[in-house]
Amino acid sequence: MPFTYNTEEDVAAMLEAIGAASIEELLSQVPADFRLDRALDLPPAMGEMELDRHTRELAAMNVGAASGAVSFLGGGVYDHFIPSVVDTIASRGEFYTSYTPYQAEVAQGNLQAMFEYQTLITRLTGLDVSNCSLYDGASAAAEAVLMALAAGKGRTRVVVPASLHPEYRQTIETYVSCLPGEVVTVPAPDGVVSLDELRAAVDDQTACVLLQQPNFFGCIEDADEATRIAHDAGALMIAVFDPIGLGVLKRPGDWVAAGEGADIAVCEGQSLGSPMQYGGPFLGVLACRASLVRRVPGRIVGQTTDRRGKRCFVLTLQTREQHIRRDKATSNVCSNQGLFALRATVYLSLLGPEGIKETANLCLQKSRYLAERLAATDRFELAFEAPTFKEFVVRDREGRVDELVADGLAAGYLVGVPLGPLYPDLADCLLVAVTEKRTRAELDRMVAILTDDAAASPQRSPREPAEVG
Amino acid sequence: MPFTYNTEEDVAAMLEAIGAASIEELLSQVPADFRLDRALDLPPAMGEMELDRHTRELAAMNVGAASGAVSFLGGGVYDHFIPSVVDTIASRGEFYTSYTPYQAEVAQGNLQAMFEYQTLITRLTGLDVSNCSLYDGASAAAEAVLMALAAGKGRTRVVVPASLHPEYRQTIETYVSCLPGEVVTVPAPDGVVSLDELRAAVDDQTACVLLQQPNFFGCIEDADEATRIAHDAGALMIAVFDPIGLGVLKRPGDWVAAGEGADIAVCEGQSLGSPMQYGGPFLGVLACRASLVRRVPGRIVGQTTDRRGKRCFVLTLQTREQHIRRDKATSNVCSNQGLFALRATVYLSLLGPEGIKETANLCLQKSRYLAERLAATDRFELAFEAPTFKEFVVRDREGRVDELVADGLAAGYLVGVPLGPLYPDLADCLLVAVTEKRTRAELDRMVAILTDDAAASPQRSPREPAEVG
Amino acid sequence: HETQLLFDLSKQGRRALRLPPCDVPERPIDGLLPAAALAPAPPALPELAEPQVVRHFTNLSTQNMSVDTHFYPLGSCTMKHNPKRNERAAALPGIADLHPYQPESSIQGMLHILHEMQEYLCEISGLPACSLQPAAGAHGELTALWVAAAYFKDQGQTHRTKVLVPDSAHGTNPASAVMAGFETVTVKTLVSGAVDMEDFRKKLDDNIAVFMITNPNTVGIFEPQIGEIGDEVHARGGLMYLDGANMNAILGISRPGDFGADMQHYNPHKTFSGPHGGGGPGAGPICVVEKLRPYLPAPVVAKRSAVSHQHSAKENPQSTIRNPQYYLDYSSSKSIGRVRSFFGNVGVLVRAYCYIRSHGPDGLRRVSEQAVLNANYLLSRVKHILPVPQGDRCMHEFVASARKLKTERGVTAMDIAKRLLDYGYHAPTVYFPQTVPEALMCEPTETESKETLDAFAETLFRITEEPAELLHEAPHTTAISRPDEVYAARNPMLCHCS
Amino acid sequence: HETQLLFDLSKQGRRALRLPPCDVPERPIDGLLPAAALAPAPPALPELAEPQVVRHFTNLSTQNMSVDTHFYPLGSCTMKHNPKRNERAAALPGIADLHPYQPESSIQGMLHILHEMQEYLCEISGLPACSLQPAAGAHGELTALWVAAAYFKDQGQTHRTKVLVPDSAHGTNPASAVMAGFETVTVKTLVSGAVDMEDFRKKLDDNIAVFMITNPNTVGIFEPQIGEIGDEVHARGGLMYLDGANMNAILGISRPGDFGADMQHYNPHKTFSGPHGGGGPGAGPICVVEKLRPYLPAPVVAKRSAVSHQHSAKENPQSTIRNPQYYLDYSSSKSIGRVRSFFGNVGVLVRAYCYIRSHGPDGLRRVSEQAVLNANYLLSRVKHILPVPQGDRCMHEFVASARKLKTERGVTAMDIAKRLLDYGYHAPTVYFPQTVPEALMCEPTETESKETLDAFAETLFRITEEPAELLHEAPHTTAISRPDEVYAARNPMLCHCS
Repeated sequence: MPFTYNTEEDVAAMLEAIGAASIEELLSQVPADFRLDRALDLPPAMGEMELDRHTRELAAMNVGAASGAVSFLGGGVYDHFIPSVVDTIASRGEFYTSYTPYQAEVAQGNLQAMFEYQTLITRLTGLDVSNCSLYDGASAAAEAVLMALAAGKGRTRVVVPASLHPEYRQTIETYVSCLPGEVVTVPAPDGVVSLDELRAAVDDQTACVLLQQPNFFGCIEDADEATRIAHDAGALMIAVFDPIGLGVLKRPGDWVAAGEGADIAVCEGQSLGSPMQYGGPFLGVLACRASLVRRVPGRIVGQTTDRRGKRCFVLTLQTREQHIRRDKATSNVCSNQGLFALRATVYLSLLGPEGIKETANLCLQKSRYLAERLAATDRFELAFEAPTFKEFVVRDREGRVDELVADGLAAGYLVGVPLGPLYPDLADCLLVAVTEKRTRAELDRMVAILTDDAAASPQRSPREPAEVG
Repeated sequence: MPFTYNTEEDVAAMLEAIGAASIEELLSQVPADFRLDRALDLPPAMGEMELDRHTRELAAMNVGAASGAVSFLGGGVYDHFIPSVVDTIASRGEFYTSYTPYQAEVAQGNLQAMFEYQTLITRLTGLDVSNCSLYDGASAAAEAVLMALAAGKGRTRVVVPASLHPEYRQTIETYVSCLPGEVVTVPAPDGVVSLDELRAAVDDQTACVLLQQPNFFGCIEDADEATRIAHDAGALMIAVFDPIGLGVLKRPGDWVAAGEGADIAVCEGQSLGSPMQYGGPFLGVLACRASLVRRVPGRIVGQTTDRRGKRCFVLTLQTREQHIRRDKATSNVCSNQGLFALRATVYLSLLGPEGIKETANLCLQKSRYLAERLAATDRFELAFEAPTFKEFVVRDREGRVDELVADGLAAGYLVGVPLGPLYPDLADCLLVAVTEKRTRAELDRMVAILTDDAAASPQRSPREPAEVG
Repeated sequence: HETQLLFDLSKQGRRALRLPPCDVPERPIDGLLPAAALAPAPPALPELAEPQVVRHFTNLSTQNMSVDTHFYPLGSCTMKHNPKRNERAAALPGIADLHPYQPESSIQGMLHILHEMQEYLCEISGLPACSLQPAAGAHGELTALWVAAAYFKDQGQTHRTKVLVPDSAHGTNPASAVMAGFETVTVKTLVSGAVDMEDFRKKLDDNIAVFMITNPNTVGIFEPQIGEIGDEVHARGGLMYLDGANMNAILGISRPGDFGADMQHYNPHKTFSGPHGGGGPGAGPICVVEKLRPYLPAPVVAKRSAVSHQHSAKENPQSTIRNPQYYLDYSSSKSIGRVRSFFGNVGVLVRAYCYIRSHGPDGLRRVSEQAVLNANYLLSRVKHILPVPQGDRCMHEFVASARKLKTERGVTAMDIAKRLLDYGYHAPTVYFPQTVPEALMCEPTETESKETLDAFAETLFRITEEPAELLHEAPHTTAISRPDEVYAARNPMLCHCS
Repeated sequence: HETQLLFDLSKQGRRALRLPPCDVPERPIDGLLPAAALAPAPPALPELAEPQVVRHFTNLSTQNMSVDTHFYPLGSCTMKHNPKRNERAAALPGIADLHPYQPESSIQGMLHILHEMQEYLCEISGLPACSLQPAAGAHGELTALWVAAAYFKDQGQTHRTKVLVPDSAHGTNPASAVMAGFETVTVKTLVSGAVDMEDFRKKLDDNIAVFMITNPNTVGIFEPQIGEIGDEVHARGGLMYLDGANMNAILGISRPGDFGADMQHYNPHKTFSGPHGGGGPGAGPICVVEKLRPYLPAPVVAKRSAVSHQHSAKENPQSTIRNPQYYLDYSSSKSIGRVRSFFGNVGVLVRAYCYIRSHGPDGLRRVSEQAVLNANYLLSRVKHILPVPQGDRCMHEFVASARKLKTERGVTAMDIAKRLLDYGYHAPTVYFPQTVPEALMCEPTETESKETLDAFAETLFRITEEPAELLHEAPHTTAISRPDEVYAARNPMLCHCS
């Protein structure tokens, strides 16, 4: 028992102090009927050395973006570069083994970092208020919808475009499923939402309109017009954004014009310095206008002063929360993703305005280079005409998407997300993402793999160095 | 320039304050003749992302003990298990980015850890005094020899057995090369030093005798008798030990009998929680009897009290050192291996008496199992009869050692150290080490690889899991 | 000396990260993207050098108390040691770098971990079906209630609108019930912490959907009438939900499925040592009875072979690995759908997997035994100083009360909590549960020593002897003194204005 | 509240590490090893639980000042930022897990790094041959002196017994000279820090072996007569050794080989940002002129192809990698032999490699420029508070003097140093070099900001205005007050007695 302290002598002394004959006696509180009369059916204990070997063996059975593969996978989770400083800070025990800062006097580290996080998010989004984070992008979107329904005073309609991440749409549907509310999906036949159909779908019962920019297909939406449509109907505009995209794209709060844009903005913050971890834990970002602050779910940190007049930070506006308000709370969300909000804070501190712009530009330039190279082949065409930011949908004229994925894997390339399972009418399409990490050599090799043109690029395994001198 | 702060405006303001027109003006202190009139011929700068890719590519060109190979290499550096807590502590910035604790008030962390280290080393060795560490085992052995020469009041003879690590012998020779002193090597024809020849070599001019236990071949020496021979001649006994071996073997200070053993004990501390790192940096351990304390090279930490009477720790006995005594110092050693002494301290804290005993026992049992399995084959025999601890010398009756090494590597096994380059008459021998990390399956597979008996064990690549359920 | 904000440290022109030059032909951004979509300038992030970022956050970190540095008896949060081996495993390439949309054949090791976790959690709970997807305990509650709602709807029992919740329950219980469309009914508890059976029976009717119970409950008592409660809920056609926040008390000792629970969540960041991360992330996997299985969120991890799930932990591991056989199963048409994106909080689950594998069946049971021993020992040391209304026994935690001290000397639970900080202890949870006046809820966990518990109890005693004035002003030695929370709430300053 | 020692925390029966059971047939130890060799019991290590070990050392760490947390202007130590990217690279599998006796074909990536490091260091020093083996700066000095001794012996010039060392040199210089069998002769320096040419010429004779010079010297001055010194040493048949501790001032600006040095060491943990590790490890690679190459320790890393070493950094990298061509060269029969075990302090060299690759030629030069700028700026801010005898200009560091303050108010350099700790600054190096009375040697490095330098200078000013009594008693806010060093030396207590 490497993690417990009590020796046999300790146990005896403690039992004596308690006045119990045995630990068994202490457990007699549990009615005999409900005592498990056997050992749990679990594999036997492993020491650290065995565990280390075991987990390394399991890890070696996977092929990951840093462990042997070149990744073009996106769809909401991206292989962006994580600077070493992010890991250094997030692995400080004082951060990751602390908990919710209920005792502000011994939690200023976390509280100040969360205040800085909130500030960074407001600057990223152009909105007034950010909370301390939610579970992930999808649940943040769903919480934003619940905010809008609550603010909508009886409005029950939630309008989502088909170009919103399908898993976000599904999550919103689940969240609304037991409440008064209906989710209406507006088609996006050309890879962007149809503005005419959007206009038709939005009515005076509409609580909110969602728009993802760039959308799930990587395409740039007409966010200004969509926002006007929502606002004209008295509905709230909920933006789903790509935080890296804001290196070049307009901030949600500035859609239409500064201060006239989205009312709530949410995103998946994984791109901001968090590993992909097969899908989580991630970082649900949520920001909104000041007028909605009392409806915000989750924790919020505020600045105040201590008894000596020193600036400090505390959890605030807690009357929104369930540990005070119980069934009247704005949400049941109790924890936050503190460690991943911290990672995002460190990441954005390292990037700065020029760094985020350059990162965004590299994603843009490289993804467009690959898109155009693929579109120039006989086998592929771009599925949509709309301009894209860092990912795009490519159509395999031969319709053999699964084969492409398998061939790619054999060559050490994760070539993209097949869209069939998510959009049956795009079963011949692949969603391809390109981050700043991809080199031109990898892009060229990707074209060769997808076109089965081994001659187009030298056959190299991805572990061989592209440049070493 | 990610690591510097000064913006162009800063530079201008600073130059103005200095009263200089340019940085160039500041550099005019350097005579024009000696200014480099071109850029250094070095490859261009890399950003962190490029550096990360570059170093991963270089790393992937190597085959290491944790990156695809099963290691039976020893000879002074061992693939022992490193508990995660060691890395966690040693990666704390407060430890690894601090320096020599000259200001004790803000260095109690390092000073106390070093005091704990010294205490652990005295308990391990059974000696009175430990310094704060030296460069590595070989230079520690050489410094011990210098101590003995200085203490020997004119004695100049240094007696080393052929069974001492050859690189240690060579290092001692270099250290003594420019001083009055001669190094005499005593043969070890049966894998252990010849006691008769040792007796003959030790005379009244002998300053010290060295003995490695277990020795370079992994064999157990008659340390008691060797100590008696040294002491009978009035020479100091210098022990070179394996710290893991002390889980089962007698402490150097206890050779002959408690308090009558080695006068100085040194070892390579890499086994105590430090990665192999292709040979360094490591940890030179040095302990000795109290009577030799003023001759100890390197830093020593002592306990004292502060002005308020609180227990605290400081660098002490500094009059031995070169920053005070300059050319009269006991040694020129100025730094210590603080971070690796810290690793050893954490490692030994985790192990405890039972842990070090179990680790030693696993090395012993497994190495002997492998030795006997190999000796039972037609192709191999053990080179020496003496009992061994965790490594042993095996003779290839076919004399094709290089082939064994190459075949092993192809199968993902680092099968051992060929002895030819170090001992020409053992050119048909391989030094094989077995740590607690090796599993029986790996030992069996090792036998199969060395005997080229593919059928003796299932053909598995080392990355495939041995057990996963 | 005030700690500067990141924004105070910023200076135009500093850079901490250098991106490589673009290695494909570069075109003007406004030629690639529509002008209307473009930002006039990048967002106003601070401009810093790397050393500045490192120093800022390193120094910030030392303003936190944490399990790695202090005793942290925060009741109900199970602040146990976070094994470093788990962190190492979770950071491995091949674990940390997997994308959720990778082909299944490229992630068999990961799916193996997740599949085994489903099995382990089922075995520990005594419930046969599992979803690993919920992102936190509260999310698990909500997911289970959605599952219950879907089940009742499927059964045509839409009249079941009520969720019963004891008044000592975590606030997330009623909040989750409301989000799942139910109305909540509060059930009283006794001084002992047990459910007031009279009140329970009064509130129980045929409209019950779910009774949400925490067992052991938030005062650390194993509900003595849990059997009757389950029977009566079931007799009325309702489901019993077990808030698994306190599972650390009963691992291998008692299983929720055996004492009547139909659903439960786990908090792997509590019970299975996932670190708390300054507020998160956690995870909230749930287990349910067989009849609720079809309603679980999709996907679950399944095995292609026909081997029974219950026994797979004992199979020959070689065969398990050699044929890629794990896959994501989306097949249930009755599933409530998605509750989040992607598969789940896998990073947390990997740590929990390591924890369970590190302990095995005997080790897990010993965890609970030692947690119960430590709590009872601390209770025995504390009850003379601060009365513990629930009595002389507890499971993994107990709630002491400073009511007497407040009446007699005006010293509140908050005063004691704040003064403890001065002595280098994190405070217990205060003012929860609301059923105990001036509550101090202490959960020492199994990863603390008798010496620490003794020193803590002695400090508590010393504090109760200190002048009231000194305590009202506490803490005295921390980076800041008590913050003005009222001002913060009335004048919300939620970000740094540039 | 005293910090407990590990040994105070120990309790019999605790375990932090569980080893696996023996999976080969286990035999009694006394059947495998001779009884006389066996210990009666394992060594008396402390018995602890893992959480205890983590908490103990984590809390210990916070009692240190460090570069990650504080401004650390410790002169002559170059306490610059330690890039985290270097730590990541050095810990990679395939880097950290290599054994020094692996077959060369299995370590071509590592040998590539080491070979390139040899080339880079030669290019930066302007000297053609390199050994990476020495383990620290002092070890590099010693190695170079052994090389010199071997060279002179080979030349039949055994009469060369003298090593000249300026009085302002690091103490390691004379200590190394003695270990290499030389006698040392001290050369005076002027108030400006420059070598006293008159004294130099007086001491220079035909018995000179080596002149060891630090340039820029320890007061931060680039030796104005370095050319003459080198010429005169060479004219007498001696060698000039450059103590490279201060290379941070001249990267890409001036090369020792160009200003007359025949040998030099580097401190990669200073100049190339290898962390200082609380005292080490460092590394001490040396570069030498061509005629000394044969005497370097073996092995060096060589390439099998015949390409000239000088230009390999520009080769086509592909061809370099595709044919395993790096090998360890032991061929020189004149080599002094081994100065340590194995190849060198590779972990430190890998970090230095990363640092050099991160900067490139322009970046390295900028490092030195900014280091010189920062030092001169701080000098300009400090000289009005504490006089700087050397004058108004410096390279990367300068030495201020508290002599006036001591004379007038009894405040010493040590008082100022200790009081700085209270303000959150590590002290400068004090009382070194011994040539400057009440010396405070400040080296800000290039990785600090103008804001930090301004705040430091303001604090120094504030301190000089504070009452002398307050300063004598400083520090006031640190974990301990001034320790009794005299007691420690007179009553050595060097380990904890059980």
